[in-house]
Amino acid sequence: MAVAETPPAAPVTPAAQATPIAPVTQVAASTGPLVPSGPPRDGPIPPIRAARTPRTDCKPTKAFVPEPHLDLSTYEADADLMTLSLGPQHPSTHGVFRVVLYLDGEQIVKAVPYPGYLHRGVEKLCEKLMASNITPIIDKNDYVAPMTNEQAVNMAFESLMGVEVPVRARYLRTVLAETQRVASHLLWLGTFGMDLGGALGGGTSLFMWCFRERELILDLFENLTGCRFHYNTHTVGGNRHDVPAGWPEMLHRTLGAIDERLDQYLGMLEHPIFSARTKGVGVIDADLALELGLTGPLLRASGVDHDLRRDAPYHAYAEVDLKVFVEDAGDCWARSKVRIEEMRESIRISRILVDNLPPGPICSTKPLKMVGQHKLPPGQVYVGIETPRGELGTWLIGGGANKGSSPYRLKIRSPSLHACAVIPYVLPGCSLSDAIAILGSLDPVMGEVDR
Amino acid sequence: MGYFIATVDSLWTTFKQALREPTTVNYPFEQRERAPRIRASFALTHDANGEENCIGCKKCENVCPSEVITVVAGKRTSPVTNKGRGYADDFTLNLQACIICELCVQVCPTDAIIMTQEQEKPTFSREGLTLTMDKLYANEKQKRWAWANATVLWDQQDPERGAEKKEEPSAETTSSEGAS
Amino acid sequence: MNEALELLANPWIHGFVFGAVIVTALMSVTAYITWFERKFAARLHSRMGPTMVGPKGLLQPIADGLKMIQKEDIVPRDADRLLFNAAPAITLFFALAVAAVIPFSPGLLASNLDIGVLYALAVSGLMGFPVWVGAWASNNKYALFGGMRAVAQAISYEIPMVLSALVPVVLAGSLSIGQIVEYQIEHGWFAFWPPGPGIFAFVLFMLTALAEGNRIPFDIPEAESELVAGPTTEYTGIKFGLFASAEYIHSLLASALGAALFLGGWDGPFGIPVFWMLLKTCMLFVGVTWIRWTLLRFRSDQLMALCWVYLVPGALGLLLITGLYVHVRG
Amino acid sequence: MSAVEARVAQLEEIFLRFELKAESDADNKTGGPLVPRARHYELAQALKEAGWTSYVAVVASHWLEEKKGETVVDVEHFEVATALRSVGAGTLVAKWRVRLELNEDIDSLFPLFAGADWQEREQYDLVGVSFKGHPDLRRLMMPDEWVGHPLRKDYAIETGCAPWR
Repeated sequence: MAVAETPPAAPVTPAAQATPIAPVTQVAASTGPLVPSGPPRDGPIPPIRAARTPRTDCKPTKAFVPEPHLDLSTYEADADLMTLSLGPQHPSTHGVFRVVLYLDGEQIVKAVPYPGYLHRGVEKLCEKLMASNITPIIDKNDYVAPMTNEQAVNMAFESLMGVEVPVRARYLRTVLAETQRVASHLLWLGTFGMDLGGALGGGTSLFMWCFRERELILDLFENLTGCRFHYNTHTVGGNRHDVPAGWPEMLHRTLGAIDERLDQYLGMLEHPIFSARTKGVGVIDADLALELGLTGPLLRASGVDHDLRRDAPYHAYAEVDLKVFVEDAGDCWARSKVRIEEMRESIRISRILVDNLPPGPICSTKPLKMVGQHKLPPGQVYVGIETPRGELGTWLIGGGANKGSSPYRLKIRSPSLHACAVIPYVLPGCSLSDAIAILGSLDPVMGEVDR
Repeated sequence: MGYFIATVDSLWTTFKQALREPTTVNYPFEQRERAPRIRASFALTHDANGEENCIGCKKCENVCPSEVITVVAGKRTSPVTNKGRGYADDFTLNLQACIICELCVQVCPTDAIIMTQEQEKPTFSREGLTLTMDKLYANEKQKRWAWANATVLWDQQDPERGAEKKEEPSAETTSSEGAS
Repeated sequence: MNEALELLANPWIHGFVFGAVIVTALMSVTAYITWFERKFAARLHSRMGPTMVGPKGLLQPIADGLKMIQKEDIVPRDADRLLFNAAPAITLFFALAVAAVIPFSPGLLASNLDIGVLYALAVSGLMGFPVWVGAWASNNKYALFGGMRAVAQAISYEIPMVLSALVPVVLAGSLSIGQIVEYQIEHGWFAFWPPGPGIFAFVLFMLTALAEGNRIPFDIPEAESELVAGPTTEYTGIKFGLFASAEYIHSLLASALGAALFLGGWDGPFGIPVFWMLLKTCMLFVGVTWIRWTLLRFRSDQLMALCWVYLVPGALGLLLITGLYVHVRG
Repeated sequence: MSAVEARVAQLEEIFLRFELKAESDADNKTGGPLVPRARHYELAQALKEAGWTSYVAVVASHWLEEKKGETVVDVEHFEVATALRSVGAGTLVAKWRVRLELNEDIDSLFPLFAGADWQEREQYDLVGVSFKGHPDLRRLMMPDEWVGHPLRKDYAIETGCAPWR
């Protein structure tokens, strides 16, 4: 066994990582921590699914069958496991994310993810910001699809304040969300190719082409909002920027060109090497996907026919006939397939809706003139929308001590968090190369995971 | 055999791509055409009489999500109208933390702060990215203005805006290269 | 003049002079190959590639070299210093040593060995080991993975490579590359004549050469997206540069070997022989580069399966057919 | 009866079974009915069996002591809201809240939904609510050595800290 000959390097256990750092925080005036901060981190890492036995004090449910290799104890006896810290700085973790892999040769025995490297305290920050100011901050959460972030949080505000969105704004939002979906999936396709083909190889070709097309969509957004990214174009009650003259034609040109060129790139994806690397790799079955709260393309690739755009229509989705693509395999190939088909569908919908853009106002509230103009009533709402990565929910609590226009508590339910939570379940049993392919196919955005 | 055919097919695809002209430009020497709505840097404006528009109301300072604007308000007699009015004695905007959200432009009651299409040059010092009042007024003369000011934005978001609205003539889209 | 020629007839002096010429030429060609590859890839990507240093970025390789020399030379604290420092030099040495027996034209070769094919394959096969030594000495887990993969790949793909290179040897009845080329000039290129085993052996040889040179789709030892930079993860500056240029030289010489063994070497309709040899080498190298910037990467187990399940039996079969053909021909 | 209406009726029926006021949440924006702490797990289980199979979110919020003049209206407490979703046509979010006094903990939904793992860790980390039965209750976002729970209302946003490395 090749790996058994490893020089006796210090194992990268989390306990070894936690070097003593002088506490630099001051405790805020509080009653002290409710519970000690977690179990002690010395010694072996507790197995992930140890406590998943049915409880005795209530009716047992169908217990999820734990993967046998998740339990490290069977391995410790006969094999020296090698720990490999994948990340926080690694080309394929799509941001700063760390997975500690326990490897037997190249086989992964156990994977322990450690998110949190990109935690910026957005939720805490939002408690101090006015409703109008949250939009540009929330943009930075999912920095691959900022448009849908804005929509999610603004829809929560509208729901809590009881504001109706004018029909033109609803159509415009739909168009923006769908074009953003194309841009986001294009970026995924490029980075997925790079994960499979390396930074110096065919993957990069795909990556560059996808970026080239994505730039066209960013041009579209730039013409509408003035920014290529982080648009701040949504506000409570509608949009801030109306469509300029010639924009629908530009959208038709751009999306038409992308639609045409997609075929070429997909031809490259039909190469047998791509199928060999993705088929049967990282299978997530429907039960696990549902239980883990996976949404969006990940859930649909596992054979669950669920799409908020069709099942709980918001924006103007009720007015279009949306086709939802479902694959049964649940592997990387199925996830790729679902995303690619979604791109085509999004292009189709956008082109239909932009032609039928109704006239009228784009905002139903008075334009922001005063600081703190939008007052939040007390109450709690949850609004979930279908972003390129899945259900992005906003749980908004108004009122409380923050009487005025700041939310009392704002919680972002991010789809990428759940996508990353799947890692301990699918990585064991794969090889290191597969792990990269799986990470790429999950398409997490770390800004959204850590917030 | 499938591998062989697929490989030849892929090679053909890459070859077709190689025949295209590069879409990138040699950036510092050439620049792509930017949209008229592009917002990059800031400027403070004067009105028709050559008087400063800013009245020092501090709305932009209060609305700024990243708190980069500092306004020192003052009251003086206007040399044009000979009436007392508010002025900004000092106005600084720290671009290092600015997130270009356009909210300061949105709330300005006198269209005083606007955004420009050209961004600031990179500098070697932190001070270089702090827009002082002098720099902001210089930007008004030197840089092309962006499309939006508060009046335009308020007009766009007017809830009463009817079906007979007229299109903004300045808001033509730039042709996107490669898309045509 | 005559004395100088007599001096050259001494194999030691001959080897030294021609060796120096070829090594110098190779190093500078390698530098410009990187420029070519960057421009080529940029073209495939709709980019412009290097433009800033010199006209069309032509001085970019020189700038790259200067940059690498300037960079801080970092040796990890827990590394085995001796092996860590020696590995890049040994790798480059093995890569250059192959050049000794490649005939660029009837006279232009450092050493006309009788067992040229054997020597070239053996030395290029050795290249995997100093890479592994460097990876081991880095004391880095990613480097270790890369080194292990490199060795596994080098050992596996050596076999089909040797077997496919044996096809022209059997056809020509000689192990000397020069004699193989001369046989082809008389009887036609092995890639096309005799029809059948030659072309397959040629494809097989180039395929294995891709794998030996760690080129996509077989670049699992380096696999940037998985192993950061594989065996060279801990290397900086000019040491990394030595590894990189060794890899380029290896690919280039594999192309040259392919040209000599299967495409008739310096054989051409007119003009100077060395031109044809270089043209064929460059054409093969463009092909290798083109494949690199087109395909995705195999997984390591798939790579091994491809080698042992398809390539080795295939190469053996080819050799058998070739032997039968030669036997029948008499 | 459309798919959504069927789901709403089903949800009302389950809530009634738990002696909760069935309320259509779209109108009064309360974040769902208040459930006694002891029946939290049971309700989640009943909902899961009835088809609310997708785990959405758990939100813990910290409420400070509330005073009206001199009289204390409400003591300092936590509120943990949970949301589950039924998948497919007529998808509906089932939400309910649990009120926790300062020293109480709440049953973890991890045995029912694996997705609760990270969500509960996050809430434990940021708000400081303890989840009983969670196998691996560690901090998720903040470093392990961090002191305090940032999303509590008494944790000032200006709380100083040196650059973390």
